[in-house]
Amino acid sequence: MSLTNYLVLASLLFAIGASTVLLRRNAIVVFMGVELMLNATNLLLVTFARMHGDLSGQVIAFFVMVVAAAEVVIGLAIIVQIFRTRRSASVDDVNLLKS
Amino acid sequence: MTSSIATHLPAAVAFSTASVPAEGLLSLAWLLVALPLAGAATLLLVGRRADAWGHWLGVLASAASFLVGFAMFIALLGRPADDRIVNLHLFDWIPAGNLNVEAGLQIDPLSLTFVLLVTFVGTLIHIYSVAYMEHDVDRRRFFAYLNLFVAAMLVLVLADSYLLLFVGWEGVGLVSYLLIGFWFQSTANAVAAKKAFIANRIGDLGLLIALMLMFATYGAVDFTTVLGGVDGVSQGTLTAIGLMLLLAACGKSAQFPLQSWLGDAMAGPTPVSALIHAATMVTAGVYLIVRSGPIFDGAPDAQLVVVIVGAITLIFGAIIGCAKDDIKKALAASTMSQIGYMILAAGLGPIGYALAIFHLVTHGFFKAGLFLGAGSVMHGMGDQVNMRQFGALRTYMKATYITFAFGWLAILGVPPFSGFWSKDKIIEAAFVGEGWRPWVFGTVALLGAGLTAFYMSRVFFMTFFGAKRWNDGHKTRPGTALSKQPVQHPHESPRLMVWPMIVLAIGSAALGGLLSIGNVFQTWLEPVTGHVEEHEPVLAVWLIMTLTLALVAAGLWLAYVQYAKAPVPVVVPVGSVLTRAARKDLYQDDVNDALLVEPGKYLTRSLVYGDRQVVDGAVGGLGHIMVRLGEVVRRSQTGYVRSYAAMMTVGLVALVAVVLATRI
Amino acid sequence: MTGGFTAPQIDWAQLAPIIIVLGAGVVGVLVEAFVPRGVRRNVQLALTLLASAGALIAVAALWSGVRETGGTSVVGGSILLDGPALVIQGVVAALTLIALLVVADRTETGESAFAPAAAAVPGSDYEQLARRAGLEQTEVFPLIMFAAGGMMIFPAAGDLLTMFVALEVLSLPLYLLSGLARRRRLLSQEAAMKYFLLGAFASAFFLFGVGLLYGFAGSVRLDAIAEATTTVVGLDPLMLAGVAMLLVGLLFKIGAVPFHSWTPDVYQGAPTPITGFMAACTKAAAFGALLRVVYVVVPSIVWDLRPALWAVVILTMAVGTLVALVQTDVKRILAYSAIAHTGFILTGVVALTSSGITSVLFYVLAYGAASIGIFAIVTLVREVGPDGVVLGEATHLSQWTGLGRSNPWLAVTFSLFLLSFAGIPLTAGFIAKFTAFSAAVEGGATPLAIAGAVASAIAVFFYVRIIVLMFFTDAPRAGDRTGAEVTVVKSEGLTTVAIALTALLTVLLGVFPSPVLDLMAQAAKFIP
Amino acid sequence: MTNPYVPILVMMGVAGVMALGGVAASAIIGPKRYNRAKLEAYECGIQPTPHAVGGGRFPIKYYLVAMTFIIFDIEVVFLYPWAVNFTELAMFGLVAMMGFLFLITVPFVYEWRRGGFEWE
Repeated sequence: MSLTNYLVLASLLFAIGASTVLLRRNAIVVFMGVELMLNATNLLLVTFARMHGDLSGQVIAFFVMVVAAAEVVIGLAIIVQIFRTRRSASVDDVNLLKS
Repeated sequence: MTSSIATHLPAAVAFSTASVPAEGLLSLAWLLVALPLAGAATLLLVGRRADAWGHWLGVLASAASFLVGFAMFIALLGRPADDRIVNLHLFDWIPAGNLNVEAGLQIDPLSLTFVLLVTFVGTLIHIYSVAYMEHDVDRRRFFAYLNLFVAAMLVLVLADSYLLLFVGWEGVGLVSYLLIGFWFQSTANAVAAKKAFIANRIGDLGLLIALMLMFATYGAVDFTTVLGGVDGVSQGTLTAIGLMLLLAACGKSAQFPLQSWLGDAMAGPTPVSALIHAATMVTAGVYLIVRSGPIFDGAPDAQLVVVIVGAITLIFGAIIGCAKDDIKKALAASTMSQIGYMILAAGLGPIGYALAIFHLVTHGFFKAGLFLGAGSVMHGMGDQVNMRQFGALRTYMKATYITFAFGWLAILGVPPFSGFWSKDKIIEAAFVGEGWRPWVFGTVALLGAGLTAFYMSRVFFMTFFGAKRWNDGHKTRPGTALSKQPVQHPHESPRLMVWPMIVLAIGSAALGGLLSIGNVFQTWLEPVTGHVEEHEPVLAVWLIMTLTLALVAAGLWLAYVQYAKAPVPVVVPVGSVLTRAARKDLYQDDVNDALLVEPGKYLTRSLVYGDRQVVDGAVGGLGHIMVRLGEVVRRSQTGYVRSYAAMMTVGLVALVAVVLATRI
Repeated sequence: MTGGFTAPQIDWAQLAPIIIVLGAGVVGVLVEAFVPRGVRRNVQLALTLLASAGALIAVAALWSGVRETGGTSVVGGSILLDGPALVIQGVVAALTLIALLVVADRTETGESAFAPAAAAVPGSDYEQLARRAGLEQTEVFPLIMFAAGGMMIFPAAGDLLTMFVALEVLSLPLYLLSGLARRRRLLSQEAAMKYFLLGAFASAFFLFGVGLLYGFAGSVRLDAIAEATTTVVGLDPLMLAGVAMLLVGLLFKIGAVPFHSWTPDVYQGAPTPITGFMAACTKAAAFGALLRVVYVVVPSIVWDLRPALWAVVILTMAVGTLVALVQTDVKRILAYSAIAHTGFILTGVVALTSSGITSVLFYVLAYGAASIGIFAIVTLVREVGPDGVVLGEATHLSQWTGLGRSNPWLAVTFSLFLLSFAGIPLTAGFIAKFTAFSAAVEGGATPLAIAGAVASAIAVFFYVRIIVLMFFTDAPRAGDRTGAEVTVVKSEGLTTVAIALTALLTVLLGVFPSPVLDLMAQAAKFIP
Repeated sequence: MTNPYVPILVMMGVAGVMALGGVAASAIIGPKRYNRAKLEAYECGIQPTPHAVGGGRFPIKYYLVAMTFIIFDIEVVFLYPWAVNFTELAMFGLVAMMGFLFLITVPFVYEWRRGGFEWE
């Protein structure tokens, strides 16, 4: 029973992360939303690992952290570059390519 | 796998589908396609350096192909009738899972008839073009396309599967597109080319869907399997396949309701009109239906639709032909109408298949002759096409006049010219049957003959008889409308143009009669179309023949009174409602335009140059709906990352919901 | 879990194609570190070309083994080297090789397609300085190698963790590459950001799907999950939701509706050689992975997924085709056409027959070759400034009018690729479409095949429109032009080689497809 | 409904509603006083608006340090489990880890050669 709570928490965090992506304007915050989704998944994986008594879930969580870090590096580079060019980090200002 | 199915079939199917592998001379059939293809490739690759001799290479390639075809014909005659369906395997083409398509050629009386027609008439038109296109800087390219067309057309008729047929089908479409737009300097040509392309695509879609239905039903698309296996297939499926094939035929053969492009295609060079839009490509639809005979025999409903389409187009084309003042457009309308006859015949079932092909062959000769004649007139009259500005040309262009007269008598069906033998048979066959059908279709076919006589005589008289209605430079009174026209010096065309016309005129005169002696043509086709007992028409044969000839005479007389005896106004008279409607292709063109072409035409312009009003002006139509839909969907592409993410989220939720919904 | 660790046997030979490419990436980074600036580009080009050729040879060398055994599982099942995986690896290696030619090419004046210093603010003095100094962002080459390495692992992944890592390895370099265009840098950066944010979003969904499936099956190995779908009871919602989210990640990468929205923007904004590379190789790799998921994991629950997948296929074809009708930018038209083609390829995927696998493998090759070629041509058609200086690409449709007369060969080749996209016989595109549709018919998805036929009939319109523009339309009056004068630049010739190669492939695959189709039919079997 | 996961899915739905609802509520009810600082990107304490130093060049050191830190920080994730199981993993583990460390070193070398560690 207690483990179920972790799953609920993970789902909640995931949903909050997704909502952040959809609703926030600042690219950095949007990106933090994505990170939150990844970490929510980590929680999910670790919980399931515990439930199944299987370690691979934890290993995956490690990998996800590393991948997330790499993503941060790339993402920051792109966002900072955009910011330096346009003096704005709002995702709504980046709107030249459309229809 | 295919052969095993064939051997399990009862021997007494109406259509013989058993084929034997090619050997000896017949195994060289690939040369038929390879020769013109090599010609085209050489002309295109060598480039400007071939300008001096390129056209003769084109003629040579086509003529060589004809000689090979003729040799095949002799070889096939040397075989017993049952062995005349020969299959030449070329290579494994598409092995994909259960579908294994081989590229192969089928040499049988039907395909060989086409081969001979295409290469013979094709060669004549090649020769004619040498002179006709003499002053065109791009003559070499023109010949390359002509050769390419011949190759594609031969692929179409020689294919042993619907898929390879489709390759040829698309090929001729593409090349005809290139040829109509050959003088692409003029916008009208480019638009006409596009119109033809769009109409053809709709037809092609039909063929594509038919292909899929065949594959779904038989697991194969080769003639042997598909046509040999109709017995085990439900009538509904056959009807669906048949209707799709008919759609394809309508697109290619300019039949109702996809006929509108043919008139505009006349914008291309006249030899192209003669070769592609009279003798060969436009008859591919007839070939498709005759080739698919077993499918239509198993689907009477589809067959009925075929007859109806043929009948409608036959009258439709004839009425339009009565009102056109452009000589080429009048001939185009007549082509439409004559192909209507063929489609009608093909829809009558086994009794009509051979007749359809017979008329196709004779029509190939006399219509090509008529077009070349028209080209010759244009050549002599400074590219004038308006018949109201012709008149009395018989004294200036003797050879053209006489050869044109032969074609004219042939299309009228005056005995003993070719058209009499083929068209009369179709009219007779249309009167065969029970219930309402023979009366309706027979009457339509009969009326068509009368109308044909009228509008073709109209063309003939307006061009060669009556008073001079062109500015000859000295006898024209100054100040009249006529004197503003450019001065014409009508003259006979060069010999290179006249000789092909003479050969075709001889064909128009004699071919029909020769091939009718002892039903030799029908017997020749029997291995493919099946043997049919004679049926009695609902009216006596002598009565039908008399009625036909009477109507033809009436039409001729009417035209003579109106256009040879009475003066023809140079300025177009207002005319009756029907005449005005017919001048506008019975408004069908406008309907099709609104549906298909205008939106596309204006869309291109508007998209390229941004005049939006034109698009909004072209309200209605299939193309327009598509564009509107596109505009609506395009709005979802807002450019905002967050709206994209929202779209993805909604998509995800929908996906999960749909997937989970299956378990509830 | 403790005790009894045995080191896994690693069959390095089987990993050769992957290792060669990734190794070239690593060496490439070292080259960036140590090789002097002047020769760096040539060293990188030679290195990457050799590596892709080497990978292709390695694939060929592994071929007979895979054909006999049906495939091997390497690194304890994390990598499955079976027929489809090997074919996709070969396709990726070959297309990368060709794409590299376009990437590396420079104009006569020595301008590559990439920003001289990507970190410089557009329009700044420093950027001018870097441009004048002739700097080059040669990091492009190792980035492409890393992306290609990820693409080669992606379809061969035997568990979802490997698949996820491969997904990121192929995506991250592409995000950067999208932002490196020399011209129109704002658009390029925007494309990079959109691609990055949406890509990260989609991979988060993918990962959550992995988590759910792990919870369902207790393992992330594909065979274990497939087995669990038939044995484990009572957890179906978990499993179905997991599979659906997994599919979202994959459908995003291939650009299927409604996960397609990044495609037009990124295709338009990214440097054109990279667009070609993405269109060809990413699509091939992602379809390889999608095939594996659909054919290995899904079969027992196919009835649950069918309605959703069918809807995606039809939507994808419809949206791609319809919106392409109303586009005016050449790159954008091609992007929407890419979406439509995703739909066509998907018909082969949902067929769920072995001929479906064959058709997808063939289609990605045919489509990829034509894509690289067509985008390579786009790189050559440029605007000219009033002072005769060659500017960026002339991508507006009106600028392509009359190209057929000024540059017949270029226009003819472009038309060839367009006809292949349109599926006209005797081009690779026709065979590809035909095999895909007939596989769909065979797999009981006739409505999809018919929808595909209708969509491709409509699509012909916008392909032919470009041909008409190039050949049959007069160049507009000066006032009608929306852009500057247009010219076709001369390059160092690498692009021409790439165009010639892809055109040759397009024709050969159209006229004599049977050797390749045979090969792919032999490969059309996944090992569990 | 013996299935323990169905509630989870329900909860996921509830979570979504809550998360969206919360934001929506704050958007509707909450006071909106945006100022410049609120809309700026958060950039490690430096002036958010770049000074035109060196003609548009931008002091990028902060990011370089941050990125370098992230990369080399993360490798520890793999080093800890390896160190704990060092004896069991034995030679295989050692070789694998050396390979990993080599690969980590490659970008380090790149950054060093490209002057990523030079402060001025």
